Amino acid sequence: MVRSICPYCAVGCGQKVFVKDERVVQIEGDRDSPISRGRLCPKGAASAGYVNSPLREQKVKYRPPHGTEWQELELETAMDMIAERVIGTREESWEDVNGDGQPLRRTLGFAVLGGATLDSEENYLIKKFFSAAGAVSIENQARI
Amino acid sequence: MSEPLEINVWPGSYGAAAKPRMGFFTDTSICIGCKACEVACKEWNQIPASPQQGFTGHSYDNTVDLGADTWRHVAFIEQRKPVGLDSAGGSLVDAAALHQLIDETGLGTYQEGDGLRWLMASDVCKHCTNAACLEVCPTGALFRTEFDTVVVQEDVCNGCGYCVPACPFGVLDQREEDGRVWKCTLCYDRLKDDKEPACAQACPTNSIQFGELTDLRERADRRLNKLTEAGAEHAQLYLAGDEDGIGGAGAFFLLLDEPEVYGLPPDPVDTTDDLGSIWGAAGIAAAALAGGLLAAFARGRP
Amino acid sequence: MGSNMAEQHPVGFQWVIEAKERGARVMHVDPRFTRTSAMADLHAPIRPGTDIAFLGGVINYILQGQREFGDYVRHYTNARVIIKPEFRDTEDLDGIFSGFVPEDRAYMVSSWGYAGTDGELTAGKKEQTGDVSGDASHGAHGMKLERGDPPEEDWTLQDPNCVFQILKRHYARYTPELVEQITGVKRERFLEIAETLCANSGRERTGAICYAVGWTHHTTGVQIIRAASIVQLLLGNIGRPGGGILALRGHANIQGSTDIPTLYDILPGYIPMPHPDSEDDFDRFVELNGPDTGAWGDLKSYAASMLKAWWGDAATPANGFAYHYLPRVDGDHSHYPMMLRMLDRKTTGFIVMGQNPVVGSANSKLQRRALANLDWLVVRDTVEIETAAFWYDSPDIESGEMRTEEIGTEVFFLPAAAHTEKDGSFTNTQRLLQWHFKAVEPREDCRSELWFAYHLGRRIRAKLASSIDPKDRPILDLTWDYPTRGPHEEPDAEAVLQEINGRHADGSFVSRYQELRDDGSTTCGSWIHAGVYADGVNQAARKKPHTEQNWIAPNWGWAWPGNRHILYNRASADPDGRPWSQRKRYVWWSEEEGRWHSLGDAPDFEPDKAPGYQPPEGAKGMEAIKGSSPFILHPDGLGWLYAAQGLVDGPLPTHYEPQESPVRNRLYGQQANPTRQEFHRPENPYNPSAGQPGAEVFPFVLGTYRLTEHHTAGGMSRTVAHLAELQPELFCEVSPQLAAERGLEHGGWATIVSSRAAIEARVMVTERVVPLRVDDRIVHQVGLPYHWGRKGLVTGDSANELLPLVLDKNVHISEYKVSTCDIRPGRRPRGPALARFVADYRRRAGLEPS
Amino acid sequence: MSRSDSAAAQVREYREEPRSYYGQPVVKEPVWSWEIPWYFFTGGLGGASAGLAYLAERTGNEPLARRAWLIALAGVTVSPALLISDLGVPRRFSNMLRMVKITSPMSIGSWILVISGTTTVISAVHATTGLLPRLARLAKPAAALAGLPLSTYTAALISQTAVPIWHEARRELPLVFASGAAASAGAAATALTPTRHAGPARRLAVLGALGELAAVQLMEKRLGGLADPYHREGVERYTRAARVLTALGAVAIAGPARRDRRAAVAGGALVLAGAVCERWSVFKAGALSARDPAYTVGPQRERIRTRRGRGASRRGTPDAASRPL
Repeated sequence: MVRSICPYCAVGCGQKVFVKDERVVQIEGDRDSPISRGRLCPKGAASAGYVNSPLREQKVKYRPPHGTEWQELELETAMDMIAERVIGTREESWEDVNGDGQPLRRTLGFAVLGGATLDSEENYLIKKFFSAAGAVSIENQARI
Repeated sequence: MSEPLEINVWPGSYGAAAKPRMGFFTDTSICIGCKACEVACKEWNQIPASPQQGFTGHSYDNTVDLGADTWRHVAFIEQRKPVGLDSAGGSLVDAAALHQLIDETGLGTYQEGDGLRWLMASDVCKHCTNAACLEVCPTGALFRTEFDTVVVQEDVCNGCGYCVPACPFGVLDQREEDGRVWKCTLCYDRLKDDKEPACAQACPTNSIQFGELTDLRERADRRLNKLTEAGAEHAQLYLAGDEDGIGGAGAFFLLLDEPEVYGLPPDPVDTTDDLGSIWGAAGIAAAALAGGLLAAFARGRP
Repeated sequence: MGSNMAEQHPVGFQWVIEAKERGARVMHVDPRFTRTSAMADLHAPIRPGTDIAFLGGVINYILQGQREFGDYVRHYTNARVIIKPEFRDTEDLDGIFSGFVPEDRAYMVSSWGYAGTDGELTAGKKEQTGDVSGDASHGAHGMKLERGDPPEEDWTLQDPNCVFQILKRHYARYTPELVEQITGVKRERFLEIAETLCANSGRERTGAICYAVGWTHHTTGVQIIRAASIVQLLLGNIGRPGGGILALRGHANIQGSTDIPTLYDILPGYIPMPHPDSEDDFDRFVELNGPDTGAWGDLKSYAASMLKAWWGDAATPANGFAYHYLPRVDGDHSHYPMMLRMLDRKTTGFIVMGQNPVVGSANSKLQRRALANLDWLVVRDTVEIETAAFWYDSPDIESGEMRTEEIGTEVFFLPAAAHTEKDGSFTNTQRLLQWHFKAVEPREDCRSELWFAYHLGRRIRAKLASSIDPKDRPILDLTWDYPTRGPHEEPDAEAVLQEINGRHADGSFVSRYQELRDDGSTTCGSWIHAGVYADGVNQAARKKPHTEQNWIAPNWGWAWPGNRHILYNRASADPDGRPWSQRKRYVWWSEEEGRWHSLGDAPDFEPDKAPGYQPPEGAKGMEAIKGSSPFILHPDGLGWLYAAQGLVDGPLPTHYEPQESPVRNRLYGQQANPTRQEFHRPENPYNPSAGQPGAEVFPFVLGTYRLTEHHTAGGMSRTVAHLAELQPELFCEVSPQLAAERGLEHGGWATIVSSRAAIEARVMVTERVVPLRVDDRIVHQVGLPYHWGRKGLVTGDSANELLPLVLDKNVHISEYKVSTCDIRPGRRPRGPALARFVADYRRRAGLEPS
Repeated sequence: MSRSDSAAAQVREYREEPRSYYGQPVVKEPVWSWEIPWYFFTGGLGGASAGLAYLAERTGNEPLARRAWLIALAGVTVSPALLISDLGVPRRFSNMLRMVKITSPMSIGSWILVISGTTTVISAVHATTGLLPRLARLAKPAAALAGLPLSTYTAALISQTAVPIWHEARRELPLVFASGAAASAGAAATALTPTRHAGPARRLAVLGALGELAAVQLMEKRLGGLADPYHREGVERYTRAARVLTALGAVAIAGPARRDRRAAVAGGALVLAGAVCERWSVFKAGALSARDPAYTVGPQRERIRTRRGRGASRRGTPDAASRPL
């Protein structure tokens, strides 16, 4: 059993995740939590169904420009291609200074969106790295 | 699960192994209709999703009723005012159609009159003291546990379907894929591990309370009195005593309106009470048949 | 108000039920009768978008009846502060404040300031135009005040220019009658609510207000919340147990993702992103963005420690801690302008992680067109969401408006790990960080975002390793050496948390933000999180059962900042440090011990600062906060009834109609918020409002919302069988009256139309939706949950197809909660007929030439 | 007003003022499929035929006895096949014999069917081949006896359910089934036996048919308003067909069939068809009454009103605390 937190809303209910043979078999409320006292809403109660959903994708999918179907792609290859895209777009769209000669040191060529379902540690690395890369359009569900 | 096959009587059959009678008190006055009970139940008991119902229009209820794949069912009733025995009611949509709510001024909203209420209630197998399903089960697949709950042994049930119409609450049903009947087990497996049933544990507002039946009944009495004092004139405890037609239930309810408004029978009975007249009539008819046969030959030879 | 707590936060709602059982009165003001209303003692149906009129009425009720908590208001709020004589109120200028520049639709805010300040307000030095951002808009952390003192005050609250009197005048017209005429809430009902709020406030009692996106999703969203804070400050309900304004947020870590933001205008801990104006001068950045006094007075320490955490040895006092490595923000780069840039092919690459803008963002067609204009798109999610599939499965493909072959976007879909497959922390809606532990390894190609960010960064750094281009230095100098574990080389989330917490020069962990220094001797990724790893312990992972501690539960998880559970809790004691009442005591001063005590929470105050403390001459930072000023984040330590700065649309909340409204503003000639961000372009037409030609084409108010059974854009619920079956189809909620008027049949189909799109939904005729009498007319509402899309186990049209982009300029949040529409029976047209159908509506409304 | 009339009034009242949960049934209708009404028929046919065969044999009517045994054999072999085919898990048919349970007519019925089946098979084998004479001596009376409850227990089975119009007709339904069984057995034998040997069969058929018609009338009268489902759409045609076919068949058998073999065959077929329709009528009407909550709630409310039912609710007000609703 592993202690976890519900991935849906921001109440932050405690969850207990039961694992058997490297598979999540049951997720239920954590009675120790002062927030939820072991209770869960329908979404929280469906968490095991969510992590085990048959609709979950497990492989990278790739669609080339103008392609009509998904193609397979190795994860390593995909990561490498994405790195190339980021570097290339950044290079093309780099803005060093504005019209007044003030520093900008940025790119608006690519944007990043997401994070409200991600962990804080993940958001931290995303903000840190993409800011260092000069990206400014880093946005989040929190805007919505 | 082969051991308690023939056991129908609690606590007698269990002797020292009998446990206090466990049950649910579902206090519908604090149900927020979230359906966590439905989902938690399905997750724990690995119940498949129900056959696609689509949008029913029954307020927020798209589950419709209890059945093989729904062991908890949350009912939603939109009302203009408490229905009671002597006033019209039904769903608001019916009422709207009936009473032509759209008057000439174009407004007839509860802004003027209030009185809107939205009842929500989580229904479940009642785990009757006198359980017709168990009585009619020809295989003994349905049995009474040491917690005085009624459970189907899925490895015994042969899908005869007799319990389905026998239940006065329409709880049991046959699952099409496997032909067996399924219903709430009051999480028998969790009870044996000293854990609360999944629905009760999940219930955010403690509308579903689990515990020893005697405690729950006391709690329910207090709650009913409190609500009654507060003016909830139609508040009532349903199946909370031993005197009803099923001898009381392991799962009982605090309702804010008459049972039938929630789809519950107002006077459920265990038809086993009438077993004498049933077999008696069958015997008389058999005798009559014998008489008829004899009469057919009594007229003499052809 | 603005929240449907029972449906959206059911488990949190257990505490409301419990409070109710103990005698609390629960009141729900909401356009629809929801599952929350069903549990409330009282429900008041309100016309969407009129919350400020309602709350303004409450403020007026308090002030007219002298029901405010006098001592609290005098000592703890800026009621006594005198405002510059040149300030003009909306009452004087027919709906706008002084300083408005019509051509820019923006304010010069210098006239709003405290009297005696020289106008050198951080946020005031620039006009608040639409593209102002970064330090210039968010840098509201404070004005410059000598010793933290407002220069002119009137403790009797009688001076006509003091905040208290300005407030009184501003809301004098918000009478119960006016409230009824604008909001549709019957005056008796309004008075019952206002009186209940007053009766349950004061020394012995407190009341809380819960809100959610029902308040933020407006062009006046920030001001609605401001109005609530005025109510709560007047009633003395801030910083006290049982009080507060509780934001109920909708995602597991949506609070965390503003604290440690993936937002364009702030850095971790709400430090503003730099503006070009500060050049490369770190000190100038601090001066422009931080006040001298209050907790923000130490901005330099916070920012220096963050830069030090990011760039390590490359960040030195000599180079301003590599401040110049940060990119500069000089415009609005928030979500919607971002999408518009894509539409204009100025942004050509896009990485989307755990978000589904095609379903979740307004004007879905515009979203898809933006995606179709990209060169490349990366979508990371657990399931194939609509945003990943837009190029082959969308309403536009169906209608023939887009063709797959013509879409040039290269799409990468990368499967993501679920919460059970990674370690990390979520910050809940109460600022409480809670750690979740990995239970199983993610399968196949599924990976965490931590893995993605780290390994993408690692690859890019490797590819650029030999670069001598100065613009690559920030990437190459970045501290990026997290330990990895397991078969997938997963970075250690706890190591990241340690960096967020920060260290001293000797490597030991920082235990509170007060330890941070501006000399480079400390690192700290997010100053508000300093202490989350105090003593080398992951404080967020603490799981001491609630049964083994008191109700505050300080030993479960960790609340930023400093594990303080109630912010500004100094206000729970009177100016002398005594509890306002024994019943409501929470934090109090012990004269004998010379420190603050509490029921178990950490005091949100300096632990040994006596109530009688007066700042010395020239005091800075926290030193400048009086012993009787609880609001330590403000430079004056006061709760702001009047916000002299920080907001772009006025110091006081004022009722404006939504962008799209069938009703004229009854209070002012100014119809809608004059500073709202509109985007006039063909992809984003606006329905005409009352008084404009064509308004009758879209006569009904449209509201969008969520259901308990689903989660936001559906990626985590329409894909889960046990949830999908509970609400299998999109439906619209309409009153029996509207149904009769439009011939809608319960259980049948309806088509809902705006100038952007038309969608279809099943019809739910219910008296839970009521037509409201507003002035002399009847306003009908159409309610639409927005969860559906074309993927998943249950599918349907998306409500967001219908909505326009129009933003509250303070925060760039769109007005999802109210717009206008038409509704008619039957299903929508299919194929090319759909586009013609919507175009016909546009023509009838005069939005397109016929 | 009789009990059933006031219940009927309650049903009507209930209709006019719908108080149900969106019209959803309170009880579940049976999940049984087409096999079961057919089994009601075949069980009755087989059971009564065994009695007919036995008495024919005892009265020396060998041609009738032999045919009746074969009919009984057909009845008791088709019956279990139908039953097993209806089971959700047919391979678990044997679980029926794990226990003897008096409260479960299905359990008792299973044993009856086993006994009746076994003895009837032995009897039929002996009657046609002369084999197993010693066993048959015991088996034949046993088959005749077991055939009696086999014909009526199915009525007990459906009475012991919450289906309103079955349970409320628990006193009359066995008579309907018994007379139907007699009519079927008589009719089948009439059709298959040369007219001169078929006298008892004809008499049995006519007696049974008349009994069936009378029993149904009695049942409907006693049910009062609850009999309404027998005449609602989807059921009415079975109800009417059963009556018409049975009556016509009885007339044919009582008249021309005495001499004319073709009339005997026709009359037998009509009565048989009538009996089948009667079972379907009962089956369909029961399902309909279960589907419509008015038939469940109306009579229950009436029971409470007239204090014959105890009700299941109790209120909290002091003076009403102990008073059932």
